Amino acid sequence: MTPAQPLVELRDITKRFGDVEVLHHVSFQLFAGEVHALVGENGAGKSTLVKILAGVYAPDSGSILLDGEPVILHNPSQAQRLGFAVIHQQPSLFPDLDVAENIYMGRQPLGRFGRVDWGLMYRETNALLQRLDAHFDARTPVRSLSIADQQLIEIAKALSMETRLLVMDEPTAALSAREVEDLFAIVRQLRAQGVAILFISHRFEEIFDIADRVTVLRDGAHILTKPVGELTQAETVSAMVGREMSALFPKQEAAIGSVILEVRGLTRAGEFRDVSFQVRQGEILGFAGLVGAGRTEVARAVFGITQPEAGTILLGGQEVHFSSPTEAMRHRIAYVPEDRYQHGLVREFPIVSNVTLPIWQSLSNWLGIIDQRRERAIATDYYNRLRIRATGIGQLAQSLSGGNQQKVVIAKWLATNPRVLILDEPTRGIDIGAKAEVHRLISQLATEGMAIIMISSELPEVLAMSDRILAMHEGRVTGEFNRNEADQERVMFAAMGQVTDGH
Amino acid sequence: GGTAGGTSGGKLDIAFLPKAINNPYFDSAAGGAKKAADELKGTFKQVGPSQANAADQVPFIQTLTQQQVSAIVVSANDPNALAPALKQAQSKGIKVVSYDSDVAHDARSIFVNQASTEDIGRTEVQVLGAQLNYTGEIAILSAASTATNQNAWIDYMKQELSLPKYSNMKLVKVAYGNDDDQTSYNQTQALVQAYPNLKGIISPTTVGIAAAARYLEANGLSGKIALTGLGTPNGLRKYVKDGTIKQFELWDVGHLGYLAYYAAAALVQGKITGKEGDTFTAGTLGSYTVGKDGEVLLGKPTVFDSANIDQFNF
Amino acid sequence: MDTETTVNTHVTSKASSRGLARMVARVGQIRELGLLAVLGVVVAFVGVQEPRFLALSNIEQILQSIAIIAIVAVGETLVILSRNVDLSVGSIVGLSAFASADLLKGNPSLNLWLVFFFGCLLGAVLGAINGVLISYAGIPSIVVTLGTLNIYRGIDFAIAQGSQVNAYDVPESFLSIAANRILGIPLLIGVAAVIAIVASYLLRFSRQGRQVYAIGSNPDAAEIIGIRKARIVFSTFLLSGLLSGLAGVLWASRFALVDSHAASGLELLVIAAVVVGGVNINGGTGSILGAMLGTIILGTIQSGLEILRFSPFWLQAIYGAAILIAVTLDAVITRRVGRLLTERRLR
Amino acid sequence: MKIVRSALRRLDIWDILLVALLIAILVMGSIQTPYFLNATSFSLMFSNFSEKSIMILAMMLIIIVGEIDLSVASILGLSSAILGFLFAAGWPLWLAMLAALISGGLAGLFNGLLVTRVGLPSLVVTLGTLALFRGAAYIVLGDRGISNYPDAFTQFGYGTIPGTLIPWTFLVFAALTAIIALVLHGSWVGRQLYAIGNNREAARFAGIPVARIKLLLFVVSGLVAALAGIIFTARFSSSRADNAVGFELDVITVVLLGGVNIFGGRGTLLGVLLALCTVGALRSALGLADYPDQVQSIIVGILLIASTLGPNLVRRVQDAILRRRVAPEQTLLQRSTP
Ligand SMILES: Nc1ncnc2c1ncn2[C@@H]1O[C@H](COP(=O)(O)OP(=O)(O)OP(=O)(O)O)[C@@H](O)[C@H]1O
Ligand SMILES: Nc1ncnc2c1ncn2[C@@H]1O[C@H](COP(=O)(O)OP(=O)(O)OP(=O)(O)O)[C@@H](O)[C@H]1O
Ligand SMILES: [Mg+2]
Ligand SMILES: [Mg+2]
Repeated sequence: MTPAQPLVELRDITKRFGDVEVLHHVSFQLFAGEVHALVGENGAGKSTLVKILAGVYAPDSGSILLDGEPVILHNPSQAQRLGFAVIHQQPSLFPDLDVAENIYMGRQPLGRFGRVDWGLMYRETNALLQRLDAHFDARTPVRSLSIADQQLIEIAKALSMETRLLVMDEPTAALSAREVEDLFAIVRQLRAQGVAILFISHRFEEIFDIADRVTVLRDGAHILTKPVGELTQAETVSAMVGREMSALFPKQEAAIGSVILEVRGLTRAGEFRDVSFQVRQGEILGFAGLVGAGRTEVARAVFGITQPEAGTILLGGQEVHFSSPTEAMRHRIAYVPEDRYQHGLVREFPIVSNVTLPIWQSLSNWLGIIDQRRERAIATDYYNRLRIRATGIGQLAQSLSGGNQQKVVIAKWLATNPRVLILDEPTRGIDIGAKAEVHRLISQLATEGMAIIMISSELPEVLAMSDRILAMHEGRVTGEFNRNEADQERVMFAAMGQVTDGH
Repeated sequence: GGTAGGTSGGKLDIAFLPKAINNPYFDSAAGGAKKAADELKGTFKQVGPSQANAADQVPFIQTLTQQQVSAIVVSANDPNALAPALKQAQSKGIKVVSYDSDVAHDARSIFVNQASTEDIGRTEVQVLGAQLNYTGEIAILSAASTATNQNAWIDYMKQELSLPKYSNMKLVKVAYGNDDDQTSYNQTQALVQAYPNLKGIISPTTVGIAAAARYLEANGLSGKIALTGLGTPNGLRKYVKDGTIKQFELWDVGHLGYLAYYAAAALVQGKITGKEGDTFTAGTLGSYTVGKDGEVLLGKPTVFDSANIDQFNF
Repeated sequence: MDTETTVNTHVTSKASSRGLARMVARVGQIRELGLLAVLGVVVAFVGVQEPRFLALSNIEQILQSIAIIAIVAVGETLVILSRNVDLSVGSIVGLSAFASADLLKGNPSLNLWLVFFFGCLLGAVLGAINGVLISYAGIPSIVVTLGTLNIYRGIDFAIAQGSQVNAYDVPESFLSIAANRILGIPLLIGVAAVIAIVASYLLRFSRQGRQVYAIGSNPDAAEIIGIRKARIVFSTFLLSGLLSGLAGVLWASRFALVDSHAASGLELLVIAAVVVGGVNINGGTGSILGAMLGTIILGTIQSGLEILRFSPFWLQAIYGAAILIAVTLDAVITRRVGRLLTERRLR
Repeated sequence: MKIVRSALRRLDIWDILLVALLIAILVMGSIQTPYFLNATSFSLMFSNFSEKSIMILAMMLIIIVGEIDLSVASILGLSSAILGFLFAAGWPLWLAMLAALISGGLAGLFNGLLVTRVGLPSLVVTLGTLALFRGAAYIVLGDRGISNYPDAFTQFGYGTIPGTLIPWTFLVFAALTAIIALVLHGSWVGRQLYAIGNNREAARFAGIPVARIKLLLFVVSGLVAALAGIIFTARFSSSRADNAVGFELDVITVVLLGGVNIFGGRGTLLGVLLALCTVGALRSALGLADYPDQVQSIIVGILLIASTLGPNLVRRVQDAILRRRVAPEQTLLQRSTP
């Protein structure tokens, strides 16, 4: 099935950032008409490799061969001209512009006198969007689209080019199961047309579903490349982490106590309506739903970022109103946001200040001077407990890999010693090892008596971790299930909008 | 003030501090002062801020004080703001003379006045009145609304206008062009638009009158709206020749600088103290007497018109 | 001051219909309609009390008085759209005005085209200096242009040395340029209009023009997809300088009296006009048409206040209030529309 | 002591360059003119920066949280006008001063509300209030100038502490500096300011009351500007509507020169103080050597550009030699620029 000549070959690619070498002599080949999965832990160097293929970074040594000829990618447009289409981990879109322009920016079709042919651009875009089964049209401003829709635009962008190599860096992280299916249909189509596809994901179901071959990176080094048929999930995992991995979701049973947080009839126009639920001490309440179901919005309202228009929030039986996160925190509620880059981290601060960010005041004496020794002790404690991988607590947050960033964000909230912890997509974009650690942590916290709300779009995760599951669809609660009565099908059914009576 | 004995060993190290440097008006005055310095074998220098601003003048006074110049000749952007700094200079034995725009009386020994304030204010109105047959609406285009000189002149203009012979003339507005060409130009335009019956404009500032003349000329209003005020012959030559302006006034600015230098020199050399009745000779200009409040008057301003304008070049 | 770049997803559209999307797409145009409405209100308000305000000659006068600002505002719009700011335009106008008038004073027989060429070239060079420091040395534009605001004005002072150029010093033909008419339209207005139309066209129909919006909307993404950000940002500063240089020559011709203070403080007027015109100070949204309307609105308010004979001491305060009201209204309306869309989403 | 040590640790490239520059100016100045290197000269040097120096401190805080206040000079003018108006109307001086301070605080509150409640960019808001507050000063005073303040008041503005050459106004500056040093570099409040400047949303999500802090800073900026207005009035014994026009650019220039990042999140008090000394010494030295104003403004403009360019260049050279870690944007920049 694979032709002798690789379409693209990476030879001995090495990349350093300052004195840290993040890729060491990485070599592997990509063939036309194959889907090649690239896996590895957070910080393994996957995105760095992608950026090298995209012409964003230049390798420090090594070469890239296209059809056997070495090519030097000076800049992104050159990579595009060679037929390399890249979907980056962070969507690189222009919120103020419409969909068509986002797809064709810099390559707009020109009419007479070199003038941008808007009509043609809109027609082509609409054709593309139709092919992707999108529900928005070419003139929609990107600002008004959800993250999933934005990902769709990135895909449309790749499809709009003369693509020989399609590189997708975690394209499914923000997609629902159905959207992933749509995407894979397109990927298969492209494969059939002879496009080489480099696919990055932390989800094994997806990898084993779509990939032909798998390459594993660990700490910047190439570990193996094998056809998917010759690998088991366990083998892949141990290649990634360098050791055997045990159970993925080590949920411990916790003693469930009295109701801490209760929400009654919470409503915010345009976001969610009539949402009611309770969380008890030691309980993990899972929020299932498709992306865009409004779970984040509920969490934001509970945390005081936005204010509900109707309904009440009760904490330990007392009605509370939060006009800001500060007040919610005073009642020992914590919220780990889904967008850690925007909402979770102060990127130019070191890990230590990020971890202690919400508790500075309590670390200070009467003059307001922070006790730096205690601060470091606390940060170091979480650094070790969460197994954050970095050069030390002094490393700047911006230079951490995605998974480690997420751990720092979680550490920050644990440092506030919350009673109620809301986790929004806590394992999105996190590698398998880190994920297991986060799960272990969550269930340990529950045994310590914390009430936990876990929002996740990964159904297996919700099913495995939760004591109780709430399904939401388009801003409404469409089902509630106990741990023993929940199964994939029933929860999915509810999340798709079929109201079921869980009890 | 100014009686403290000092280092007046005959050394003439006199510095001029105008409202702002890079201003043609003050550069003309500096020309006259330089001439006086040559005649007296003294030194002359001119320093100052680039924006006409009292706060920016103070550091220069302090610098000059530290440099121990023998006299400071200053044109004040604000009469009171400079007083503390000037008094300090005086206490170090430095003589202070004001010219063009006065400072608080106790902060200087002598004020060399270009022309009597009352005289300027009243003659402007008289000139315009004669051109308009004493009838019609008029406006004033001034410099900044806080400009000391202009406000003093405008006061006298209003007094003059209150005389019975001006009963058919009406001052409709005082506009402020901030001594900025664009603002003055736009303000002239605004005056013309807001007051369709406007017959005359007085602009007692060199930038203002030039901008007003430019507007009237460019919009075909020459001869329809009379314009007079204070301006430099070079700045207005074109407009006098094309009839936009019939007459305007100005003192000989070079003479002003010349006289101010001589007055400062006389103070430094101990020839006068600045009290009323002191007399001194100012080179080619002849002899001058210190008047009330230490004021020395340069003389009558020159009236320029098409007949004489080509005799002047400043 | 805002450096965030990630796509902000306030408004969602899981259940959006095509009509709704269309409506969102029209928001851009609604902005300009809103500006037109504001302009209409101002004109009507003043016109009712003082019908002379509506006379053609008066309107022409107003347009003339803002034409130079409008030309500079076109350049400033390009710069602001790319999420930068040019504070040095006033100094460039001043330096170009003095230098070209002085050149003509020294060589009265010089071809006038050459004088304009000289002014534009000078402006372009000054703008290019800004552009190099911003694009290729990586210094924030507000820092660079605050610096060159001082430097260019200092050079202006240094070469002027207190002299000024008077009407008498330059040929009549130069002075009459600003007052000339072509096809019945005053030249100044014509030039400003042509520049605005050309710039609008390029912003809408050239790839580079679209890339200006892309850079302002998300500079990092622009770089990742291979837009030559440095080159385009450089070009906007070059153009801003060039237009300021041209404006300087026109300034000299219109006011006929140039000293080293000419056009000082102009940058604030220009930025105010652009911002009132709905151009987002953080880049990415806005149009030349909007900026021109903003310029016209501020000019009209100013002129209206004058013609209604307001005390000069009230002018500045009202002017400031007008700027604040305009931008507040714009923000409130934009937010309302956004909110309306979210509410439509679910029900 | 701890603060001093941590401040010293914070010394970055630009701070070191500023120190070098300052020393160079002091040496050059004393060679060029004999009047430069003495106590009187330093006393006057500060005196001339009486108002700007305190406005610089407040502006630094505002810029660190990623905002800007262009209206400070207009607030100064407005408070000076109100002080003059009320004093001329027969109010006791202390009451008039109080009213001036309050007016400054209210003006700052107005800015702050428009920024935090309406959500407008501060650059735009304060551009508008730059005109509005100055206009208000004209409404209050018109073409009048109020002078003849009591001598003691003028003495406070212009005089020095008896027996020393220390201006009274220096005490105000020193007190404010001490407070800000403690707050900004020692306390959790200061850390919050940096957090806001670096990532406003993350700060808000972490429970930092971003809007309230910003509002407070604008009020502080207004109050400090009003205090500067009182000092200005005292120093020049004069209230006029056009007092201190254009100061805002000088104030911002010094703050940026001190290495404070215009986009917020970075900058130290030490850097700003060094910049203040440098600009003060430079102006004084050039003035005493009779260099005209325009030379000073050209040099300050060049320094401003150098304040970012210098460290950028030094860092690039360092990187090339040491291959030390770089920020992601810079990697891209390095590559995309030949
Ligand atoms: N611009 C940069 N400057 C310094 N270090 C960087 C930079 N970009 C990435 N790194 C470091 O390089 C390593 C690899 O990062 P990369 O983003 O490639 O990881 P990844 O495999 O994509 O991880 P994830 O699965 O979390 O996305 C990480 O340790 C990261 O901290
Ligand atoms: N950070 C944000 N700021 C503003 N709006 C947001 C943000 N995050 C999400 N939204 C908007 O709210 C809508 C619903 O939120 P979201 O898609 O996050 O739903 P959700 O149910 O929380 O799904 P998930 O958590 O799986 O992403 C989104 O489509 C988006 O438009
Ligand atoms: Mg990655
Ligand atoms: Mg969500």
